[in-house]
Amino acid sequence: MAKVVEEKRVVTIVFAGDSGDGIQLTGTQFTNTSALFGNDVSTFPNYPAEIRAPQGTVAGVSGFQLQFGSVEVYTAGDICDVLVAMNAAAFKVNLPRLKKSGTIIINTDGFNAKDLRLAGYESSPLEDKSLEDYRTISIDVTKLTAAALVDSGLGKKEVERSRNMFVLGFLYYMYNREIAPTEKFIKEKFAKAPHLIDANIKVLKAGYNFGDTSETFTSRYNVKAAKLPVGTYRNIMGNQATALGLVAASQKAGLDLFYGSYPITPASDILHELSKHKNFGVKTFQAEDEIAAVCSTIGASFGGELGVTASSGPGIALKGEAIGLAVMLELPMVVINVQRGGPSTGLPTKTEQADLMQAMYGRNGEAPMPVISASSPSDCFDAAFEACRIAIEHMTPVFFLSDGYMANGSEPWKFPTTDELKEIKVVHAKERKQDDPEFLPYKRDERLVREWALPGTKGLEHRIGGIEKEWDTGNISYNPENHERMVKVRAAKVARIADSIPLQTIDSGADSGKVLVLGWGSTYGVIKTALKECLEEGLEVSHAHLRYIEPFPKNLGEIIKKFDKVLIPEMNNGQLVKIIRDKFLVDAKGLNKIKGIPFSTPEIVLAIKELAHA
Amino acid sequence: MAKVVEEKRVVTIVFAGDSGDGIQLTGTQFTNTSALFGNDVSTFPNYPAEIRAPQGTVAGVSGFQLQFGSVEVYTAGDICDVLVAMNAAAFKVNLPRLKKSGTIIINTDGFNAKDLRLAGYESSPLEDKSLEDYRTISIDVTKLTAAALVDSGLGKKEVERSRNMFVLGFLYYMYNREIAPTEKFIKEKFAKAPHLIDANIKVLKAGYNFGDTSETFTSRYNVKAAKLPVGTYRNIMGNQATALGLVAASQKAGLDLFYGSYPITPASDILHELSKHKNFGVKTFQAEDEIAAVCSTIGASFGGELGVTASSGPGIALKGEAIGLAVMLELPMVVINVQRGGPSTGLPTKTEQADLMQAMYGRNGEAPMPVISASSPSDCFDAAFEACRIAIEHMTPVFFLSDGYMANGSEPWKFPTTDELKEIKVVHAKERKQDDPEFLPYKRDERLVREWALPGTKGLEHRIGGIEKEWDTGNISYNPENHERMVKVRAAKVARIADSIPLQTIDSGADSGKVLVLGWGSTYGVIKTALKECLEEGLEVSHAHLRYIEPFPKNLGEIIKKFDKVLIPEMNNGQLVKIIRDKFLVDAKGLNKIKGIPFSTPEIVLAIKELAHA
Amino acid sequence: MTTDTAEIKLTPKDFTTDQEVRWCPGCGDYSILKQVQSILPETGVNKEDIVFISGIGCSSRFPYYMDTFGMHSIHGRATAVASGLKIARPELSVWVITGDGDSLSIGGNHLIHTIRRNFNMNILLFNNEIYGLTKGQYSPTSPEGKVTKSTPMGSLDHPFNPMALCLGADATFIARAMDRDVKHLREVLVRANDHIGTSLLEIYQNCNVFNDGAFEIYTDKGSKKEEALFLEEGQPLVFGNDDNKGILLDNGTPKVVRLDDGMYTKEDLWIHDSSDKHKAYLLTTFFDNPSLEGHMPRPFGVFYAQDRFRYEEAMYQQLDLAVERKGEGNLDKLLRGENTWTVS
Amino acid sequence: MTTDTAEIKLTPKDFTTDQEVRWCPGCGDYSILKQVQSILPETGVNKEDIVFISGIGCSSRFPYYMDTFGMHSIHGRATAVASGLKIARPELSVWVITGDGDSLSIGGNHLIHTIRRNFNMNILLFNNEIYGLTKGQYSPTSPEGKVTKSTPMGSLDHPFNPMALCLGADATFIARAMDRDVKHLREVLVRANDHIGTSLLEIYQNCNVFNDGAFEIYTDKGSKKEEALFLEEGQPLVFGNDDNKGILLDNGTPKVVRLDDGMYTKEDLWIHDSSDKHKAYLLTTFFDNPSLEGHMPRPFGVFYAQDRFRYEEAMYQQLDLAVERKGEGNLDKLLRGENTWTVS
Ligand SMILES: Cc1ncc(C[n+]2csc(CCOP(=O)(O)OP(=O)(O)O)c2C)c(N)n1
Ligand SMILES: Cc1ncc(C[n+]2csc(CCOP(=O)(O)OP(=O)(O)O)c2C)c(N)n1
Ligand code: SF4
Ligand code: SF4
Ligand SMILES: [Mg+2]
Ligand SMILES: [Mg+2]
Repeated sequence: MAKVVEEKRVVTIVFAGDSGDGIQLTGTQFTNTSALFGNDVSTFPNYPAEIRAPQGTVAGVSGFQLQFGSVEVYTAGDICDVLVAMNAAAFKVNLPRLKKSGTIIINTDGFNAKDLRLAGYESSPLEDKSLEDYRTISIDVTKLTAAALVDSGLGKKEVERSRNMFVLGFLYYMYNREIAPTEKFIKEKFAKAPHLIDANIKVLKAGYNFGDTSETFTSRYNVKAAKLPVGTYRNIMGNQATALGLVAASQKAGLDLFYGSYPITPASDILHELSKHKNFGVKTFQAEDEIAAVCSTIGASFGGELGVTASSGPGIALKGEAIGLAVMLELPMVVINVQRGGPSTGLPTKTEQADLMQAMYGRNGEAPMPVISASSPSDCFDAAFEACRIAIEHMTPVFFLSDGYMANGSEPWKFPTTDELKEIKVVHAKERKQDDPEFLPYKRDERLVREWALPGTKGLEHRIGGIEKEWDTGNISYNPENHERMVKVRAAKVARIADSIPLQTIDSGADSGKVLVLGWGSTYGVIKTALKECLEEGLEVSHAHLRYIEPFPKNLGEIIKKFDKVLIPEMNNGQLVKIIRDKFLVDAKGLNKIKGIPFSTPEIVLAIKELAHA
Repeated sequence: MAKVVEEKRVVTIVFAGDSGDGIQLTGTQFTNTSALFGNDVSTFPNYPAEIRAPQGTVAGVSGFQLQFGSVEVYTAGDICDVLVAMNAAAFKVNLPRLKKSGTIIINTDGFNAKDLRLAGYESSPLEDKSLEDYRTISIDVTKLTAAALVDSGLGKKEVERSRNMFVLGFLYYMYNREIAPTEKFIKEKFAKAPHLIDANIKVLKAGYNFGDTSETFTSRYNVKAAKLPVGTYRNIMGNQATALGLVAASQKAGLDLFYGSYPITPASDILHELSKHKNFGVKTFQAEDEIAAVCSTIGASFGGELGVTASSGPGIALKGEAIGLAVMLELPMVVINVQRGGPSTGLPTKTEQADLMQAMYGRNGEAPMPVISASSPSDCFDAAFEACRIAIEHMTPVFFLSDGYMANGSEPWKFPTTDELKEIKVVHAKERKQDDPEFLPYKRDERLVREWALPGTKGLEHRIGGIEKEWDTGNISYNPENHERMVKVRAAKVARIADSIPLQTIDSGADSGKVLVLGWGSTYGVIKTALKECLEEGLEVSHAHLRYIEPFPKNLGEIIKKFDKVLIPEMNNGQLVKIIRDKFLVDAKGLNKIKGIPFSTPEIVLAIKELAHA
Repeated sequence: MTTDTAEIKLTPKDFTTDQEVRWCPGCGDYSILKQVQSILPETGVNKEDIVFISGIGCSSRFPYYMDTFGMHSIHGRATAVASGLKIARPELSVWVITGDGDSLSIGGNHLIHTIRRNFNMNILLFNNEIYGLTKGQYSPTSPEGKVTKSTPMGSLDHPFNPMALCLGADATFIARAMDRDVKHLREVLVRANDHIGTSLLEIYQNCNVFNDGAFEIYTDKGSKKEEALFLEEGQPLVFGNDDNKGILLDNGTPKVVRLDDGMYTKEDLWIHDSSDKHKAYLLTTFFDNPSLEGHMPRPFGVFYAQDRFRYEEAMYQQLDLAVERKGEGNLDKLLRGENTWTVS
Repeated sequence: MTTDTAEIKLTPKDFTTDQEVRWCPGCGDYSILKQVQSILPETGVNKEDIVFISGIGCSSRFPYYMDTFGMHSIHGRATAVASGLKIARPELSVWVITGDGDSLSIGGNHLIHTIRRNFNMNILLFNNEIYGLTKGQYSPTSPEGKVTKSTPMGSLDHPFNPMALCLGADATFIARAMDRDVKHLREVLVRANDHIGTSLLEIYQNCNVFNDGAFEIYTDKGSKKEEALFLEEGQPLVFGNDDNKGILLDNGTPKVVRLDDGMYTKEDLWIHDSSDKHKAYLLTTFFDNPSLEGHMPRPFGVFYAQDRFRYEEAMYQQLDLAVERKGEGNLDKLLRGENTWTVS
C-alpha cells in the first residue's frame, strides 16, 4: 500500500522489551543504519542489572532510546515520538516517556494474561481509554515471525529470538531506511551458522514488507541526512571510543599499551574491545582483582609501557592505595573510572557522576593528580588520548572520568586520521657511560617532570618506592624539609600542567552574562540542548564545559567572574560545585539529579530560568 | 656536693640517642615520674622508621621530647632547655632544637672516632667553639655504668643496655625527682629476671648519686606541681586513650567490642592495648589485611557488636570500598585513622593531618559519614567514645581521626568515672510475633535512623546489601526516584547528627574579632599556646577547635562570620580550609606545615600576626 | 538467639522470600537454591539463627531468596564478613555463598585464610568457570585457552584446582557436587552442614548463558558414569558404565583397573576414607582435562573431613580464661590505671 | 635491553648500593642479601637487566641495597607489580622480595595467582614467622599459641604451611632454605634462578629482635642434623647424626628408619626426585611441630620443579599470532572502522 511520506527533523524512538528480546541489538542496528544514512544520532541504552532479569516483569525490561535527526542532536531525546513495546512490562515502564499523540508499536503477543499479570496489570492497557491519546499499531510479531520461518526448520526458541528482526524491518520501512547494512551485519554475526543468516534476513524482510503491505498506518517518515560538518563519520560508543583513544595514544607515543583490569560494569567493554587489538601490541591483563590490576599496570609503566587501568567506582576505591604509590613513583599511568550509580555496589548498570571527589581525594596523604573528563561518546576518544598524553609527558598518573551514559551511548564520530592526532613526546633517560655524571632519578625539568628511566638501560640502575624520596636522588629521606618540598613539588607539577592545556572556552552563549552553566561529563549534550532553547528565548545564559578538572584551565576564574550566577548541573549530590566554590569563592548553585538516568532538557531549562529570575 | 636549687616554671628536655639506647623508655619514665609528681606534661616521641636503624648514624637517632611544668603545658615545647645526647649523631640532629645557653648532657663515650664518622663529623663538635654558647655536662656514661655493675656478672651488652638508667638517675637528681616510681617500674618489667632488677636499680641510683657528688654542675632545678584542675590524674598516651575510649563505649552501651585490624604504624598500639582487655569481652581480630579487617568488623556489627576497625592512611585507602558498604547497610561502625605522613607509604613514623579529605570523600558514590577528630592524647578518649556513641545511636559508620603526634604523645588525664560517662542508647528491633506488622529494616525514626535488627531475633529475618535499597523494605530497588530519595536521606541522616552534638565553642579569645584561628586535631596544644602569647600581646584573635568536622556544629557559620579573617593551620597542604571555604564562602587562609613534625608556637604566632596585620 | 525450641517443623517454603528470583531461566543456581531450601528444615536450626552471607555475582544474589538473615556484601569479601559475624555470634549457623570469581579471583585471600582459621561455617562455591554477572569473562577456574569476552584468542591462565588449593590451605572439609545431581547435592550439603569447622563445598553449576555445558560430561547421562567418580565413605572407588571400573593404589599411585576382565575385584580397590589426608590429596589430583586420553574420572563427594579447633571457639576460651584470671572487666579500674596522682 | 655481551665480569660488590643497610644488627636478612649479591654475577645477566621488586616489611627494604633496578612497592603487592613488569618486559630478570606477612597475609591472593600463571620470576619469601617492621605481631606462619604483641594470650590462628599452599596453587618450583646455612642457600638460589617459571623459595630468616631462635632447631649445630633434612636430587633421604636415619616409602607412606641397626640401607630409601609431584606433596607434609614425639625432620632444598608454559610467553605468542593473522595494527584502519559515511 502506498504511503504518504512525511518529513521529520528529529525523531526519538524507544525500543523496549524483555532482556531476552534483543532490544539492545535492535536499537544499535537502527542507530547504525541511521548514522550510515547520515543522520545525527544519540543513544541511551538502559537495561537491568541482572543478566536475564525475570522474564516479563517490570524489572526485566530492557530499553534502548535513540534520537536521530537531520539537525544535530546532543541527547537521546527527552520525550519519545515512538515507543516499541514488545510486552506489557515494557509498555508499562516506558509509556511515561512517550509524548501525547505519539506512536506505540505493540507486539500483541506480549500482552497475554501472564504478561499482564507479570507486569502488574489488572486488565489489559490495550483496551484502556488511556490509549486514546496515542496512535497504536498492534502487530502479533510472534505469529508473523513464525509464519515467515515456517519452512526454516528452526525450533520455537530460535524463532522467538529473531522476532526483533521483524520489528526492525518494520521500522526500517516506516522510516524509509535501507536494510542492507543490517543484512551485512547479520551475515557477519552468524558467519558460523548459515541457517541463522537466512532466517534472520527473512524475518527482517518480512517485517519490512509487512510495513509496506499492511494497512496499519498511512504515512512513512523521512528524516534527511543531517548537515554535520563536512567529513567522514562512523558511529561509535563511548567505551569503544575510549579503547581507540588508548590505542591511538600508544601508537602516537610509540609505546605498547598495557591494560590491567578486572571486569566490572560498565567498564568491562573497554577490556573486551582492547583484547581484540593484540596486533597493535596491546597487552590486556585480566588480573585477579582491582589491586592487582593497578599494581600490574604500575609494573608495566615502570617497564616502559603505556600503563592503563580501568574500573568503576567500587573497583576504583580498591585502587586508591596503589594510585598513591604511582603518585610517589611519578610514573605515567591512566586510571579510567566509568562511573556508575553509587555508593557501594549501588546501581551497577545506571549512570552517575558521583566519583569526582573520589578521583580528587580518594587517596591517603597529599596525592594530587590530574583529572580529565569526557563529555560524550565520541569525545571519549579525545579525552582518553589526552589523558595518556598528560600522563606520559608529565610523568604522572592521570584520572580519566567517563560514565555509564556516555560509555554505552553512541553518536556519529568524525574520526581523525593518524596524522591529525597530537604528537606525544616520550622522553627516556639516556644510557650512562662510566664517566657520565651520576643518574638522578628525581631530577626535574622546568615543568618539574622527572625522566622515565627504563630497566635494561645501562647505568640507570635505581630504586624507587612509596616512602618519601630525597630531592633529585630519589633515595629514602625522612628529612622534614625535604618532605615538605616534595609534597609541594608534586602539587606544583600537577598545577603546571595548566601551562600546556587549552584555555577554557564558552561552548554556547556570550562571554559574559547572567548565568553561566558550568558542566562536566556526559551532561554536555543536554546542557547544550537546553542552552539552545534558552538562547532562542533570549536568556542571558552561557555554557562552559570542563574537560580539565585538575588542574583547571588557567582562565576559568576569569570566565566565572563575568557572570552573575553560576549553575552546576551534576548527576550527583553536588561535587564539582564544592570545588568551584572553594577555589573561586562564588556562590555557585548545584542542580542535582541522582536517579541513575541523565537529565532531561526541561530540567536544565527550568533550573536556568529559576536562577536567572531569582 | 650541695647544690643551689633554682625554681623553673616549665622545662623542655629532649632525650636523644641511638634507636637501641632505650631513649623512648627513658623519656617515658621521666614523664611518668614528673606527671606523678604533679607537673603538667606533654611529650613528643620521634623515632626512625627502621626497627634498628643503622647504629650511630643520623638516620638511627631516636628522640623523645618532653615539656613539663608547674603551669599548664599544651605542647612538647618548641625550643629545648636541655639536650641529652647519647652519641654524636643524636647531638647533631638535636642541637638545632636547643636554645642558646641551654644545657647539653653528653655521653662522651658516644663521641669516639667511629661515632663522629658515622654522624658525619670531621672533627669532634665537643672541641668546637660553637659549644661555647651552651652549658655542657660531659659524662662518660658507659664507663660509669660499667663501674656500677662491675660485680654484677652481667655481660658487656647487658651493661650497655642499662646506660639509659644512669642518665635517668642523673636527671632525677638534677630535677629533684624521686626515683621510686622508676624503681617500681623496673621491678615489674624485669619480674622474670631478678638480676636485671638489681642491676638497673643500681645504675639508676648511681646516676642519681653521680649528680649529687659530681662537680659538674652547681644548681638543681625545681619544677613545682602544676595547678591543674582539682581531681585525680594519670598519664596517658593517645593510642591508649583511644583504646580505653572504645572499651568504655562498649561498656556503656552494653555491647561487646569487636576490633578488626591489621597492624600498621602508628595505629598498631591500639590493637596491642585492646588485646590485653579480653576480660572486658573485647574481641581483637588481627585479619589477613585491611579489607578483611573492615569486612569482619561489618560482620560483627551485623551480629550486634560494637564494631571498630583502625588503620593509618594506606590501610584506610584499602578499606574505602567496604566503608561504602557500611554506609549502605547503615550499621554502626567506627573507622579509626591514626594519620601518618603520606602519600603512599610516605613517612610511616611521622605525623600528618593529610587524610581528612580521604575521610570525607575516599569512597565511590555519595557516601557521607560523620567525621570526628581528637585534639590531644587524652582527648582521644572522649573523641573515640563520642565516635562510638554516634555510630551506635545514629546507625552509621563514623570516621575517627587521630594522628601520630597525639597517638604517641602523652599528657596527664583527669580520667572520668564510669558514672560520669554519657549514656549510649542501643535500640534493637524487637522480636516479631505471627500477627505483628511486617518488619521493615529500613524504616526510620525522626532522626532518620533505622533499627538494628540482630540475627537470632525471631521474625526479623531480612536481607541487606550494597545495591540500592528500597525505602522502608530494604529490598533491592532500581527505581530512579527511590535512588535519589535514598541518597538524600543518607545525607540528611548524617546532617541531622548536628542536632545532637554540642555547639561549637571558642577555646580562647573573644566571640568576635579580627582573626579566628580554626583548628582541628593535634594542633590544639600549639594553637592554644600561641593564642596565649597573642592574647597577652593584646591581639584580637580567638581560637576555635573542631571536634566535629562532618557534620559541623550548627553554629560554626555564625562564629566564623564574627571574625574578619580566618586562619586554618593544618599539618597538610590545605584540607579543612577547602571545606570551610566551600561551605561558608569565606576567604579562609591556610597555614600549612608538611614536615612530619608538629607546628611550633612561633610559627603559629607569626602567621596570626601576619594575617592580623595584612 | 531464640532459645524456645518447641518449634513448628519448618518446610522448604518457609525459607522462600517474596523476592522474585532473577537468574536466567535454566541457570544451575535454581537447583542449588532448591536443595539448600530443602535441607535446611532438616538441620533443626531456627530460621532466625541462620545467616547467609554472599559477595557479588549471579550466585551471590542467593541470600535475597532465603528467608533467613542475609547479607549481599561486596565482591570477594563474603568470607571476611562471615568471619567477623562468626566471632561475634558463634551460635549462629553461617553460610557463605560465593562464585568462582568471587571466591577464587578477588576473594582468594580471604578464602584461604578463612579455611586455615577453620571458622565453623559452610562455604558453597558455585563454580561455573565463568564470570556470569559481568557477562562472560573467564574466571580462575576457566580452562586454558578458553575463549571468552576478555580472551578472544583464548585464556592464558593456568586455572586453579580449587580442591587442591583449599587442601593446601589446610582445609578441614572439602567436597564437590553438581547442580544437576540433586540427590547427591543434598547429601553433600547435609554433610557440609554437619561438619564442625569450615566446610568448603564446590558445586559445579551450569551457566547456560555464558558457559553452557561446561560440566556436561559429568552430568550428561551418556558420559556421567564414565567421567564422574562418586565417593562413598568406606566404599571402594568404582565408576564406569555398569560399575566396570575401579581405582586402586599401586604402591601409593592411583591406577584405574577394569573389574570385568577377571583381573581385579572390588576388594582390591582403594577404599574411600575421608579422614585420610593423603588420599584426599590424591583425589584432588584427579583433575585432568577430560579430553585427554587415559584421564582420571572427576571425583564428587566429600574428599576430606578432619576435626580441628575452630578459631571462634578458641577465642571464647581465651575470653573466659581472661575473666578467670583477672575477673570481669572493671571499667573504673581500667580508666584509673596503675599510677595516679591527685590535685586538690 | 642492552645487547652488548662483552661484559666485564661483575662481582658481588657491583651489586652493592651506597645506601646504608638498615636492618638490626644480627638480622638474618644480611646473610640473604650477601648470598644474593654473590650469586648474581654468576648468572651472567647484566646489572641493568635485573629488577628487584618488593612489598613492605623489613625484608622488603632489600631492593634499596641492590645496585640494580628496583621498586619498593606497597604492602603485599610486589608479585602483582612484578607480573605487570614481566608482561611488559619478559626479557628482564625479575626478583620478588617479600616477607611472610607481605606475601602470605595481605599479599596471599597475588602470590597464588602469580604462581598459577607461572611468570618466569624468582620469589624469595623471607619467613621469620613474625611481622618485623611493625614491631612484632604474629604472622600467618607463626605457630598456634604464639605470644606476640597482638596476641598476649597466644595466637588462635592455625598457620599456613607455605610449601603446601603453593603446591596447592600449582607452583612449578618450590624450595626451602635458611639464612644460616649459606652454602645451601646459595645452591638453592642458583636453582631458583635457573628455573624457568615462578620459583618460590621460602627462606627461614631469623628475626633476632622479635622472634629470636624461631628456626634455631634447624640451624643450631646441636640439633640441625636431626631436625633438618637436606634434599639432594637423585639421592636418598638421609638425615640424623652420622647420617644414621633415612626415610622410605612404605606402600606410599613415608617412614623414618634407622640405617645403623642393620635393618635398612640407603638402597631402601626414598630417592629424591623433584619432578615427582606426589613426592613433593609428601615432603610438604613434613611440617610437624618439632616438639612432638616422632615428628618428621623439616626438608630443605628443592621440593618440586616442573616445566609449564609461562603466562608472558603465551601472551607474546598470541601477540605474534594476531599480527600474523591480521597484520601489524593500522591505526587509520582501526579508527575508520567498518561502516563510515561522508558528509560533503
Ligand atoms: C570490586 C568489584 N569489582 C568487580 C565487580 C564486578 N563483578 C561483579 S560479579 C563479578 C564476577 C562474577 O563471577 P563469579 O563470582 O564467578 O559469579 P557468577 O556471576 O559467575 O555467579 C565481577 C567481576 C564488582 N561488583 N565489584
Ligand atoms: C596497606 C598496609 N598495611 C599495613 C602496613 C604495615 N606493615 C608494614 S610491613 C608489615 C608486615 C611486615 O611483616 P613481614 O611481611 O613478615 O615482613 P618482615 O618485616 O617480617 O620482614 C605491615 C603489617 C603497610 N605498610 N601497608
Ligand atoms: S548469567 Fe549464567 S550464572 Fe548468571 S544467572 Fe544467567 S545462567 Fe546463571
Ligand atoms: S626487626 Fe627483625 S626482621 Fe626486622 S630488621 Fe630487625 S631483626 Fe631483622
Ligand atoms: Mg562464576
Ligand atoms: Mg616477617
